[in-house]
Amino acid sequence: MQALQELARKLLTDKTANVVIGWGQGPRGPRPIFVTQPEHADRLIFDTRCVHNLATYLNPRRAHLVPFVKKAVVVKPCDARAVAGLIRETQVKREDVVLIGMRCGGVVRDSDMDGKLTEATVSPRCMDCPDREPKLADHLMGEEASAPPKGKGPDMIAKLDAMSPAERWEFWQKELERCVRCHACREVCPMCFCDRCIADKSMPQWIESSPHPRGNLSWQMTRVMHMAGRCVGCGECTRACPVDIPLGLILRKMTQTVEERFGYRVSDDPTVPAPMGAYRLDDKQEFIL
Amino acid sequence: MAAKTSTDKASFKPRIAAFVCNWCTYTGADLAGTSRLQMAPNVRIIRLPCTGRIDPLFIIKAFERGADGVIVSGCHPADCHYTSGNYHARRRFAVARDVFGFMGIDPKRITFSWVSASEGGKWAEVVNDTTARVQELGPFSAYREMEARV
Amino acid sequence: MKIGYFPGCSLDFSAKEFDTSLQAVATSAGMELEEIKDWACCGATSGHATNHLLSIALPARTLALAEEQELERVVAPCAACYSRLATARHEMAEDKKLFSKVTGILKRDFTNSVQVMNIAELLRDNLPAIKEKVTHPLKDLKVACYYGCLLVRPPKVTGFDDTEDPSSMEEVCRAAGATPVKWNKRLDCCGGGFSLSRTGSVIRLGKEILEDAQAAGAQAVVVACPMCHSNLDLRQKAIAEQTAKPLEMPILFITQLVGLAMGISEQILGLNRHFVSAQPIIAKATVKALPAAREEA
Amino acid sequence: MSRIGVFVCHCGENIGRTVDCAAVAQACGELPGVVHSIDYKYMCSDPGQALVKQAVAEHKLDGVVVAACSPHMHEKTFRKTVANAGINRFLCEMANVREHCSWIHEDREEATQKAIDLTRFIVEKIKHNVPLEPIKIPVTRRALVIGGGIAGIQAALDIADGGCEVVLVEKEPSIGGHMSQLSETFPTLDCSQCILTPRMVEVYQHPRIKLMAYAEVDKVEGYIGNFTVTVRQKARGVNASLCNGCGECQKVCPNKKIASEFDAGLGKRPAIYVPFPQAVPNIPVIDRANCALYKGRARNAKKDACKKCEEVCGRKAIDFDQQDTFLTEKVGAIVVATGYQLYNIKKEQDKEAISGYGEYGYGTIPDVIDGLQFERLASASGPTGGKILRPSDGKEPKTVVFLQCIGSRDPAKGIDYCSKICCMYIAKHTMLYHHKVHGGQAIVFFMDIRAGGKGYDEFTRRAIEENDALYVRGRVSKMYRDGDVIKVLGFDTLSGEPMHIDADMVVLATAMRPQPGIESLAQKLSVSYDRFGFINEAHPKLRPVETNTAGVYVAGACQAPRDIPDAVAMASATASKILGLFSASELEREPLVAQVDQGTCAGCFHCVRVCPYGAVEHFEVKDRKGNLIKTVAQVNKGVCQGCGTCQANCPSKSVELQGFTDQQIFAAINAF
Repeated sequence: MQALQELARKLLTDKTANVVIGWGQGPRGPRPIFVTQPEHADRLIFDTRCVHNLATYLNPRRAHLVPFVKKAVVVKPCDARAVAGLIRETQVKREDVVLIGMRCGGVVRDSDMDGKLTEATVSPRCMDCPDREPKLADHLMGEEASAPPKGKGPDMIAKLDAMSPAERWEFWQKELERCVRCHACREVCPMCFCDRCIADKSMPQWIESSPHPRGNLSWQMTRVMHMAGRCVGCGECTRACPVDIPLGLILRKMTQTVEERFGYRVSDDPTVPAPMGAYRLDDKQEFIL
Repeated sequence: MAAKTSTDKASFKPRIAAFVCNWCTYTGADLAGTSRLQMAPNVRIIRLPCTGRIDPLFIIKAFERGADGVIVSGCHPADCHYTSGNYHARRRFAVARDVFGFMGIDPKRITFSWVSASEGGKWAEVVNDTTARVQELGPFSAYREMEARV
Repeated sequence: MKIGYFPGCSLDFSAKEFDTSLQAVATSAGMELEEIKDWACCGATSGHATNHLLSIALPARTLALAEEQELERVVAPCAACYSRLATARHEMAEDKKLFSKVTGILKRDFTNSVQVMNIAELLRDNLPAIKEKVTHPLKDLKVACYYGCLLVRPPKVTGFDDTEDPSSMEEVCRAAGATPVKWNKRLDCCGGGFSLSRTGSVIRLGKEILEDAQAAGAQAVVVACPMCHSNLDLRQKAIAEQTAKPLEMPILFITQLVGLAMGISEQILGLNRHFVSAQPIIAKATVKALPAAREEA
Repeated sequence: MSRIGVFVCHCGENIGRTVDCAAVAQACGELPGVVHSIDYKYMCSDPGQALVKQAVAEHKLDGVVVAACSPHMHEKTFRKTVANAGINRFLCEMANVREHCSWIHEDREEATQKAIDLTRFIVEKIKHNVPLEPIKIPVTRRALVIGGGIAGIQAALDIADGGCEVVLVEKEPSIGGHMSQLSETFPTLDCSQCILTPRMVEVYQHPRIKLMAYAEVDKVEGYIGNFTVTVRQKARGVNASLCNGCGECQKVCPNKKIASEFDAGLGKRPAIYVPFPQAVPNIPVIDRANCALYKGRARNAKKDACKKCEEVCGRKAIDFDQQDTFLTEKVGAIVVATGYQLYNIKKEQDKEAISGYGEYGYGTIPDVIDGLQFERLASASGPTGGKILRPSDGKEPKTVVFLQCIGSRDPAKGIDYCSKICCMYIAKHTMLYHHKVHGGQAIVFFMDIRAGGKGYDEFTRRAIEENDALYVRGRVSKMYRDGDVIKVLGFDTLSGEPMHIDADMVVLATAMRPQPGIESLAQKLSVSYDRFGFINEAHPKLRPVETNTAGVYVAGACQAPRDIPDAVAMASATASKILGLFSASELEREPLVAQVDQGTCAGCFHCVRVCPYGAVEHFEVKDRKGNLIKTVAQVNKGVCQGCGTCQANCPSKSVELQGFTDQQIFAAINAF
């Protein structure tokens, strides 16, 4: 932690970065902070409760951070994948960001929890995560991390796959009927950077904006389609959902499909092209008559 | 969904939306017409320039508007009028099909096919097979029941 | 490496020496030949001309037996047998209807997976092992390799060598230390099965072939087919009646040539069974090579 | 509120038999926004169209829906009609109630319901149609011709004579192509060079033709009317602006033993050379692979081995350090006229599917030559001065066997097609041989004599009947050298007899193949080619000289085997197409292209990745002071072909395909 603070101080002092985006202590555990003064660098912390994906603050939609231009960000491996995604999609210039990579062996479900990482507390996002350190980082910190503990509970994807379509429909209707269409899932997502989201488009209005199950369903299906080959698996949408809809489940299902079909896994290498928008002549087409 | 009695099934007339490309499948369907190939009257074609233009939103919207089944059809690989629109569509729908299925839309209600301008017979088959399949599945009443729930 | 062995009728009787020399060479070079049990006629002489289905089903039965013996490859030393077996395999692979018809007749579990090889192919594919065993390289021996009509034809069926410019037999002869000559008639027909019915034609063709070989400087003609052998060897006496002086061209099976180079005795190789004496050739092989010479070979 | 007119066609009985057209018209008349709805027997007839026109005026329609046949049939017709009536033609759409309804259903009630549905979709769609104006693209009135053979020469001259500029690129040091190698031409036996050379000179002197010989097309960008082509000018080692073509350098060059390409390997040339005396331009090239100086430099020799050409050159034109240069040319249209090469019978082939002729010795028998080599022997400018002498020993061959269809029409050798010209040129060869070698016997083995063309059959008959050529219908199974002669073993299928011929020379009419490298050129131009490498025409009958890429045309033997009259006709056809294209300063295109909403575009550029045409570009949005606000996508209307793949891939739907906008499709689906 000391190394992190020292580095931040140095970056701010020599103007390599005008702001360091990291975690600081808040009233209910760690929260994102923006450090602009070298003398405030000692406010930075990092531990297993630092769940937020700070790459979302690089997103040009965050107008208040745009004027800083040169930004340093503290990133876990999943956050680094998001930064890579933003670079890939020309939202961020690599030379404008300094990435302070933290080795990571998993985080807990939410920042207000006790930081102890166990089968019961580990965030579901970490269970499929193959990365222990962000390779894209300019500076790498923290100790060698071991794989996060395997979470408990049933494999929900397998469970849903085993259901009939009608049962699955029923399952999702029960979940989605709670949706209040606050769009927190979108706001927190580092990869949602459209100036005008399709959900807010009215001519035509593909997705009904009122919290009706019909619009709720098409919103989530559309969101997942837009995330195909882009979702970094940080699980922030699930965490941000005020009514606890298991959004990560759909994204994980989609991620599996993308990997099985196109052999693609989202990485933190911005030079690897995304699978959607590309094709192979011999892509599997067993579902097409 | 409540189990359907067999009489329900027999009287049920599926409504199927077809999103097809202008150059291959639409022309193939024209050929089926000029060849007077009789087929089920349940399919309504909406013409797009290319399968590359077909958005998964179209499928969602069609179901929302009461379609019991959807057909998406275009040029065979390597035959795309625009060289590669169908390849992009193939990837897009490979994912969409899984996602929709996972959310509870029966993939059997959606037919994806390649029908070339010379395959009038294949188009008739696609129409008849899809109609028969959807007939068997019964009406897609999920959206209508959703209204009742709210 | 186990290789299925289909001797066919010739190697059982008239070309017994082809059989014994092949067995000896194979043993020496570490090739394990396993005879297909209960093999039947390949249908070459008259069978294939009378009925197309029979022409496929007859060799197919033999291939099915080989499959039952879990053999992946079968060598048919007689060029006619090879042609029948390979043709049957090819046609069944190309024509699914024919294949199912044949399996219906055979009433056996048959997948048509056995690869059919001829003798030139087998030896060429085992060149390193053969070279290893050459102790008496046939230095200074000029040979004309005679392929005849069926060994490399038709290309779709054979495919192991260039149909119009093959080289496998030459490669084998070179491995035995001999020098293959360039000549023109190596792919011509010897008259094949007309040996008894149209003797005149066979003599004419044989004369043209042997004269061309002799003109090219060959001291022996090497063959890989019992038909070719009998037509060229047996008919030389009759040919001599039409030439100024007898050609006296020894005709050797390729396995005999390789056997000689391996130092295998002439009795085992059956060299005494020929009409034209192979003695001048045998003489060349009697001197065991010096180690240095072996290197060179 | 829209004012839409619906016009339901009976198509005689074709629609009316199974669809209750009046009921369709009535149902559609009740749709909101529809102010006029009628049915009529034949909507496409003059009175039918008049009804539409009249209704547009009377009811002040702003949308016309014709429920009739397939839009592929009559969309153009009705759009023209509404345009004549004074509204934008893109405010007219068709509902297909014939091919997609009446013809494929029998149940009248079901078919009528379906027809109402289909028409309703279009009514809803058309409410969101907007007037569109054709896209105008400026045209660079300048053409590029690739290949300086007879086809390229003809195309270049015709375009230039038509008043437009031409850039002619030829990869060899001189233009002229294969025609310059020929002796006489069939069926008139006029001297090839005598008719070609003046055309070559004309090209050279034409004020509107820029000739770039010894150059190749490196890169092609842009689209019809606006191509940017990068041409690589290969280094000649000779400064073209100083050289006066005196030829002294060739005389002093010590290495004169190089097989001459122009003489098909039968003659020799020096390392610095012009391919033939009448070459255009008459400027030599140094063959770096054979020049002692360059060979030495490649080995890093300390001293240059030979500089004789430089020493003798009075104009100081020799430039050993000359490098390849790249030039950029802007053109509006491109002609591909790269011509052919002859198939060779060697064992090694450039394509796996193609194999040589082992039965003819794989090209190892001397005095077995191909048709072009015979042309050089027969040509007065050739290595023998026009005497027919065989290459091996210079003797006059008394028996020459000609074999047709070598490679051609032989799927076993990998080529299925007929090379078209061989029957004719072999007949010509037998005549030339008969005239030049008295008492010589020409024997031709043929499969069929294909002599379709003006004066062609008469020509082959003359070869047989008046010039004593012996035509044998059959093929040659084998040939080999036997002492001084070539033994040719063939079969006469008409008499059923085998033939054994002792020939002094054999001429093979080998197949015509496209030039090597055609595939990579085709890829640069985005034009398609068949499995043999021949460029595909846009339509085999109706668009024979166009390709699938607008603005790229094809002439001569790079499209299929062609003789000279064919190649010239094609070349003139491309010229007329191009002059037509150039007749206007602007090009009109259907406006069904994509358009980006720069206000909402987030610049993720998924559209750029999926566009099959590279039509989407980056565009920098700047404020008044020139500060960059953001980078967004922008569609080049000239390049966009209107597939709409960009739109389906755009997450924020900030790109709209005109004619198929989300509004339009949404409305149609909503009407479901």
